[in-house]
Amino acid sequence: MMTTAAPKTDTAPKPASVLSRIRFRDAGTILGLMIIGAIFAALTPSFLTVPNLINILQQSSINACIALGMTLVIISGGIDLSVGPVAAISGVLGAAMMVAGVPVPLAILGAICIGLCCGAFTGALITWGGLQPFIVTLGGLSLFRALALIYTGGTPIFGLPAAFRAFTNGNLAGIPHPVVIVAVLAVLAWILLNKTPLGEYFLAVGGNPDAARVAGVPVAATKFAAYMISGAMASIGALILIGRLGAAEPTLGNLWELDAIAAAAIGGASLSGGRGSIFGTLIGCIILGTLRNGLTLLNVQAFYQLLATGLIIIVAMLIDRATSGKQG
Amino acid sequence: MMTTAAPKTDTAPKPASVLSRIRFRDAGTILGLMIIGAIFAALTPSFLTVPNLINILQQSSINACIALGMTLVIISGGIDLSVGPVAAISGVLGAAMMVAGVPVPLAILGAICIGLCCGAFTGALITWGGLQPFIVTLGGLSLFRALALIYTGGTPIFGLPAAFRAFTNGNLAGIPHPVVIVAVLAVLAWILLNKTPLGEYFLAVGGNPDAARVAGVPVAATKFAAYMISGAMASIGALILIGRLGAAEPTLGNLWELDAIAAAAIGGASLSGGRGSIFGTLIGCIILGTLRNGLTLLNVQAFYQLLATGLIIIVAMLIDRATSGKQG
Amino acid sequence: MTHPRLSLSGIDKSFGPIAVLHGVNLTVAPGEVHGLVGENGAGKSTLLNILSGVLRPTAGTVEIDGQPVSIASPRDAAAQGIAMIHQELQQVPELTVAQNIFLGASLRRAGGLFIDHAAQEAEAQRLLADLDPAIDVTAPVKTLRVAQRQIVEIAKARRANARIIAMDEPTSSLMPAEVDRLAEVIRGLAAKGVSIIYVSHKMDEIYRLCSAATVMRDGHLVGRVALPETPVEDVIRLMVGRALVHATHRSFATPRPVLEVRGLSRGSVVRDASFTLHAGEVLGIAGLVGSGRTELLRLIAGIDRAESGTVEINGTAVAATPLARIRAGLGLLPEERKREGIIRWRPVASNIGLSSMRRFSRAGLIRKGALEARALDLMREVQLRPLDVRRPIGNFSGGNQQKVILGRWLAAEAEILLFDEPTRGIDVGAKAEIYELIERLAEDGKAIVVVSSELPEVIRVSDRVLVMCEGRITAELTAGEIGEAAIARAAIPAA
Amino acid sequence: QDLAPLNSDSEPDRMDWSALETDFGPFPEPAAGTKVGGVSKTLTNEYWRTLGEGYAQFAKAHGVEFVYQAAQSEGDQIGQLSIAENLISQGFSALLFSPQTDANLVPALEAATAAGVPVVNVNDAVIPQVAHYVGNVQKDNGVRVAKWFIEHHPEGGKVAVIEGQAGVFAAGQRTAGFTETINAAGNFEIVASVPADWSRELAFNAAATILQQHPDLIGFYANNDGMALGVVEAVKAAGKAEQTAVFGTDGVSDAYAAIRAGDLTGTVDSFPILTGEVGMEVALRLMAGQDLPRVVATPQALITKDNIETFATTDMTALRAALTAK
Ligand SMILES: Nc1ncnc2c1ncn2[C@@H]1O[C@H](COP(=O)(O)OP(=O)(O)OP(=O)(O)O)[C@@H](O)[C@H]1O
Ligand SMILES: Nc1ncnc2c1ncn2[C@@H]1O[C@H](COP(=O)(O)OP(=O)(O)OP(=O)(O)O)[C@@H](O)[C@H]1O
Ligand SMILES: [Mg+2]
Ligand SMILES: [Mg+2]
Repeated sequence: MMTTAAPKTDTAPKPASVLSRIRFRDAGTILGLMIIGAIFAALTPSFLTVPNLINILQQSSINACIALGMTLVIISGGIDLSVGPVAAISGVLGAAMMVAGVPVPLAILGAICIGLCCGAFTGALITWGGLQPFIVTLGGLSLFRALALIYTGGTPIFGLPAAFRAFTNGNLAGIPHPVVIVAVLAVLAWILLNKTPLGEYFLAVGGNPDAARVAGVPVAATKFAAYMISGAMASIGALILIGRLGAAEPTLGNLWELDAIAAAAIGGASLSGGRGSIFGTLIGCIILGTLRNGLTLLNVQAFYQLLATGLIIIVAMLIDRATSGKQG
Repeated sequence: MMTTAAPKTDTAPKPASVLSRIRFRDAGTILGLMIIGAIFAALTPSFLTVPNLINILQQSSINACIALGMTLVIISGGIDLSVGPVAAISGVLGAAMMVAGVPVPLAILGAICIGLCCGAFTGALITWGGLQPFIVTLGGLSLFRALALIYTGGTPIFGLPAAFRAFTNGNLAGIPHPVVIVAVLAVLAWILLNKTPLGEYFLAVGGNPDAARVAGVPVAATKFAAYMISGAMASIGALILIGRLGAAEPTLGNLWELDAIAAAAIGGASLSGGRGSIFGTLIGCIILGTLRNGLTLLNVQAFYQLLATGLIIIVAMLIDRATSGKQG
Repeated sequence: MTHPRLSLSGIDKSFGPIAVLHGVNLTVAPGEVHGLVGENGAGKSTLLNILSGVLRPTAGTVEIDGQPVSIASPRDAAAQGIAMIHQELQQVPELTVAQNIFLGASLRRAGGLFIDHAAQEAEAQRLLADLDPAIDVTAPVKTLRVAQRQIVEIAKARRANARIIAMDEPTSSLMPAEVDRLAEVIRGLAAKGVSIIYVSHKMDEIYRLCSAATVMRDGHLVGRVALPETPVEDVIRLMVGRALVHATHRSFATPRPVLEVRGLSRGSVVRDASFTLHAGEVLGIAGLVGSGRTELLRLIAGIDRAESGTVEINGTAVAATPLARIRAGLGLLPEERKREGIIRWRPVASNIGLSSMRRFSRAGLIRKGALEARALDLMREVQLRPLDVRRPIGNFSGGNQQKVILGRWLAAEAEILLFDEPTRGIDVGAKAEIYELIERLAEDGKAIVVVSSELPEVIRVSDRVLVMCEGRITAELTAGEIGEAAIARAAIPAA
Repeated sequence: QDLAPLNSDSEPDRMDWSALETDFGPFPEPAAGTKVGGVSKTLTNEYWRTLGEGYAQFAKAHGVEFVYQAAQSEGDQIGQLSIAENLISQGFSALLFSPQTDANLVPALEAATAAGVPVVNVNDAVIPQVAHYVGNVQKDNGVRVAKWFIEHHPEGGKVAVIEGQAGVFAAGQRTAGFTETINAAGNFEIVASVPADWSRELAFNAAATILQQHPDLIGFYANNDGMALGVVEAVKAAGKAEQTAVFGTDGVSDAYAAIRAGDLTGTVDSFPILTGEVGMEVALRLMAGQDLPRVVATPQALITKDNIETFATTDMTALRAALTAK
């Protein structure tokens, strides 16, 4: 996932002022990560080893996948609480297709389409129905979960094709495929946000929807696109997970939304919209992954892990705020 | 809880235009409740009986308690995801005090103070720390839960004094005490919001923080007050619950935040701040309570209960939106 | 013993590395109406925001009646008897007019426990009586139009019983009659010993009201002039560093119709509006506040939905969405730029390119270089200050933000431009530039509608003037007929 | 080698816990420095904490180093997987998993198998590919309660089920066991079977509503003890304590207390400490190279006022004796 740092620094033909501002903004998040990393490295020797660092990236990859979509939704001024259940339903249906003998690439496409459809459903209610994103996706949270449970009768789907599993569990030059996939998605998301009109529209719609409308930005379509993308990312996250697990459970994706939102926020996204960074979000995911990894290595008891998670979310935000200066 | 309708309609010396607008706004929520009620009444005869209606009020009372505080926070432009764990920690500590022999009224005060302190903690980080409410209270969600678990070691506290339990399980002219308590709190909240400077500050700070600041509204103190109130309401909710259950569990209050936010949103609060109604929130709570009650009466299977919950949240919002016309 | 009422000295202000005020001094005597003038971005609002506690100075002192005071917050300012009318309206949309007027200083009853809504409403009514008695003090502010909201701000400043009132462009959306009423109010306040700092780009108002003025340029104090002794040319030269030449109106109208509006109606706000706009033509729309001009433009731009009527562009009917109308070549410069114009966290270049993303992208990717180059060209032309297209637009002064929004439509190469109060909050120098720009655009064959509450402006730029009254177009004045008297006659509703 | 997907309730390659010593000889003492890791479902539930005590107790008695970790909350599936993976990377000699779901620990199981680390799936959710499972038969839980009703209420009547979280294996199995058995009796009616998501509060509310609707209800079966204790309060509040029996599952200490107090009719105890001990013993025997059957079944018993004193003991030797005596 670290690879995504590259485009930010070398392809941006941006002027010093903006670039330094962005760098400065993300610098706070990176500083937070470094402090956490340094503490763990000092406390346990097994932390700072290559396999463990790869392990952290691997463990952060699903959250990163979800958080990328979430970041776009948040930037466009919304929120998507339904990512977990969307992941569940697309994972379950994707798995069912594979088990039924649908060729793997087709089943993957099918699963992503289901994610897109779920995103389209919530997106349509939000944009054309004019409802509040929080409450629509809260409804979606129950709705999609229920559909996944009803479809499977509550039992997991086993027996995914070996080829599919081999792919998700494979490596590219020692880097696990999920990490590679998410890195590619992150680069795409970065390009989308920073280099394409749609990205500009996300920022405009989240920053000032009225002004965006007057300026001729297709506000509804833009928001709609954000939820669709979030739905698709949720299904990709689900595919990675079911590939790793070898099974698709209707309960998968529980609480994913909170981790994804936390990662985006730690990475500097403003929950009131209009601001956020792909790179920051990735760092946010890695911070959360590092935290979990380090606390386990230190054999910290579950209750204290929970305590540490709560504290570190707050401390990361404080560091970030202290370094970035401006209002949250 | 119905009693709170009274102040809204008869004491408001407001002009016809504003009054009719408010009534109209809440009318959508009431319509939603009536439709849901009518459906259940048609499907099961035991729904529309006095004991069952009281039952619904009773079962909605804890959520209503939390949702009242949440409404004030939302109106002031924030959100409080930490209500459940705040309830847990104040409930657990309150119970521990009672079990240790602290006189019941003192223990109640103590529990409420703990709620206030938790609210003060998140409130301070949000106002003076300048952090985003969503992420601070998300951190608080882990933090307070962890504290409650660590304090109790994960085991519930039993053996609450009989006097305390008798009070929470008592009746006033057939109306359960929790309902009476929440009705009183709702009237107080209504007065606070509509009649006092602080209430106006909530609306102003949520509606336009810049304008509020320029007008000399103590913005920080106002937000701070909202989180303190929310914390106190969470602890009152916890006290009602532990009184009814006879035990204080460190895991109590799980997902309360979602119910409370849903109730406030169904009741017309805007999650971008500046708008919301105490009366609407109460109706929102009753809608959610009715839903759960009706589905249980109909013995709907678990998966379909989840489905119905998701659908009805969305449908309630759509009805509300269709009747209230203006933007969500 | 003769201390000035207010004395600001050596005020410096920086936003991070950007210094915007450099050792500014300002003194105002009791009962004086003191002008504060300067180009867009000169630092007027910043100075007043420091006075009213919204911003804190980097250096400098404030003295009131010879006593140094510390103003750390708007509350402190209020406690010192300082009130301010902000350039950008600072109101809470959901609260009523009365609540907004008394926000932060509500009238109480029951020992201070409750707000006395009835008393506030009565008092608000009284405060508004000589400004605009038609405003319903119990209506939420969001239902008011800009002009009415500005009047509410004035009432709010009066409410405070302040010793010092700073007014940052209080008349930018007011009609002459309302400006007259405000002038009366200001004179009354001054007579009672209240000191007033008056910021405006309208030189006639400054001359009418002020006994002296402080002139700023680029954050520096460049002079203090006595009025009305100092000729206006001298003041302008101080402001812009050069003299302005007065140009007369030139027409480039052609007979080719580009925009046909037929029977456009929306409730009682716009009723059966029809007109034709030609290439190269500048069509002024005049009218009293609330006459429906803004709404007419919004209907034409597709932002609000018309109940009946059609809009044809170049002979074809166009769907009533902003996007479709923009694609057909239309552009609207909105009246409320903060709410409907700017995306404040985004850089100037992004704000400029927002409506012409297609033009600036290739193969789905934005050509940032081309966009920034174009933005820089456009902004150099309108003299954006500071000329940095990578800075977030929120960090620019009000007038400069307006120039950026203008640039948006120039970049989009809109054929039909709808300007709603195009020079609202724009300084005299830039105003002349914008008039020239409008002329140049007309010369290029663009068709332009200019809605303005400043009659001289309408007369200066228009080839033809429509006058609106209560939602209807009540008069069409062509070249020879355009004049203040003729416009006023058609604008005032028949009793 | 590919194992057939495990069904812990019906796997033929099974043995009873009590036969370990008789079939495989006395416990082989592990080598010094043996490290065993346990991954629990959650520590917010007494059942899982107690299971961990069983592990630790047995490990301590035999000089084995033991680390017990849990997900931060019930339902945190990926978090639990991360924990399991992190433990594997630390080089434990054997691992004890109690997965959140049937699938969420599969990659960890595969990684451990690849590294030659034996994994024992202890209770509740069942990883289909797992080579060794220690635990009780979930379905049997509900069956035992149903049998109690059939025995004590030969005339039949109305009963209700308070289910755990929708979609969770144990909840589904327990409910199915109860439902199938009691329906087979013919004269009982399950008037309600509704979810309360393991929450005492929701169970209370659901029970109150059900009692309102069916005042002649003769009993509740709740999928765990927390919910059962919520139901007890609702039954007491409705004044039906005499008429309505309430059963829970797990046998946590509060349930024992409530049975003694006469509030709770009974609970199906699956003896978490003993289960933990057996789990640890199986793991250590596997390390010693013993070829144990795939499933080692642990005991459970319906605890009521009648037999509570037999089972309410922290002395494992006594408990083992009591259980094997039967
Ligand atoms: N938050 C900020 N960060 C950086 N620069 C700022 C900020 N706010 C204002 N400025 C700069 O300060 C300068 C002075 O702005 P100010 O608003 O005081 O001008 P003004 O004289 O009121 O102009 P106008 O007539 O256009 O309202 C401008 O150059 C502006 O770009
Ligand atoms: N949000 C609103 N709600 C209700 N009525 C409105 C609203 N906005 C405008 N109006 C009404 O529409 C009419 C026309 O307003 P509009 O703003 O178009 O006039 P205008 O001539 O442009 O005035 P201004 O100088 O204030 O911009 C007014 O009578 C006003 O009462
Ligand atoms: Mg200004
Ligand atoms: Mg207008």
